[in-house]
Amino acid sequence: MEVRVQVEPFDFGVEAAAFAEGHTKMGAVVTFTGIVRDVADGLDRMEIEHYPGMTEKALEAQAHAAVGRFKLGDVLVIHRHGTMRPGEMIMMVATAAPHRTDAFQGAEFLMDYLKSRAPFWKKEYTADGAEWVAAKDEDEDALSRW
Amino acid sequence: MEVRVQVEPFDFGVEAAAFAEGHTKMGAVVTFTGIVRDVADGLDRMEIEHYPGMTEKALEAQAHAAVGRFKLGDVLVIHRHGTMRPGEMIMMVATAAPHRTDAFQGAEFLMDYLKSRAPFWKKEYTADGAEWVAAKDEDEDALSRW
Amino acid sequence: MEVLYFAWVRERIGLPRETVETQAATVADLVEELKAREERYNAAFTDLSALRVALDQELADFDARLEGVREVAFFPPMTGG
Amino acid sequence: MEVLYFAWVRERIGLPRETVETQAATVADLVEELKAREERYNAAFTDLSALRVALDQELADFDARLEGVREVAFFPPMTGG
Repeated sequence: MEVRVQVEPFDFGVEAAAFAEGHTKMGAVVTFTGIVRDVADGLDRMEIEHYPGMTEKALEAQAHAAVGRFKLGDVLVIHRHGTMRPGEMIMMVATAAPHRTDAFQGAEFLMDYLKSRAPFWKKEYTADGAEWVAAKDEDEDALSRW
Repeated sequence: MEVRVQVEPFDFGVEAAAFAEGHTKMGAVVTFTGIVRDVADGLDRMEIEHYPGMTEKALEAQAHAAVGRFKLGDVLVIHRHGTMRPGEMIMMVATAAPHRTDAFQGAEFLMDYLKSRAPFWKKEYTADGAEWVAAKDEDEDALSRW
Repeated sequence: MEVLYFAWVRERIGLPRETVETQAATVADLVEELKAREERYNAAFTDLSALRVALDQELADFDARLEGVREVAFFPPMTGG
Repeated sequence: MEVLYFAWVRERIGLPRETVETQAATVADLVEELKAREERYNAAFTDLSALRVALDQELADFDARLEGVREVAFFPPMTGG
């Protein structure tokens, strides 16, 4: 199990391959990657603020919860903060499990918690100015299924 | 959208990274990788037989169905046949979507169809001999949710 | 008509494909014709609920009609992924 | 007690953290004390339903007690992922 919070970009291909390799007891690996999306009016950049200390604790607690709840053999969470441009990767999670359902559910569970319970805040900068991204009701609602 | 059926191993990291890159309209990328799992009594190898012609058609139809059903911007399916050892990757799917729910559901939908509706048959070779892998009721049942 | 066999159906019948001259109206009729031929076909087609069939590379039912069909394939439930 | 502010709460109050001397029993009491201080606190704490609070880096409620707490953080709903 590994959790990383960092400013630097990560190499998704290298991380995904390293995670998937050598798991001869695990038949299923799922990855999720979040990418900065260009918005309708043209996004210049996104800035992500976080709460150093609490972020790492929250991500580790969420990863432990996922392992305890699903039959997961391994979990990886990488989340960046700082400045990112459209097309850049913000974060990734990966799960390994003997069976595909656990791998998928573990990754979805992690993402739902990460969206609303990990202390990150996104601010979008466009030609019109800067705006904090509002939390979505659907993200809060997504937690109720677990 | 791309579907590949091949004997050769694929490089998961390279494929995953190439798929995820350059999707500035897609905020979410999900990958699933199936790996040959070591079984309790020691697996020597797995051999996968398929139905050339029908396999490609079935996978393309399933990829099209996923794109039509979820808000997917792109789909990749790679499935090997022939001989594979424990730890080797059998197949992968990848989905890209503006939102994470579509990316996850598209990948799960593809996997559920691929498990029971793509013409592949697995045979496991152990010290005790060879045995065809039986289809699981739960895999057939998984289709009913779509 | 080309008839294809996969996985343990292929192993029991002992060949991957053959050309069959038949007037069978449906898949079920074709299965009966094959079973009447030799024991190895009988062994392969004992339990139709354990088998699947594709007509011209599309999944079909055992009561599907064969008119115009060029390729019939018999195989066990698929185990992809 | 260390009090931290993030995202637009930090922007409205104008600083990321400060040390506050307080006898407030609960988070809600602390919020009232801060609001009474200066308009910028009032602007940040107008609508508590739009805010979240963490005590010693664990999410908590506004009626949670502050006894033994060293670090209080106020911020809007999180937008990770």
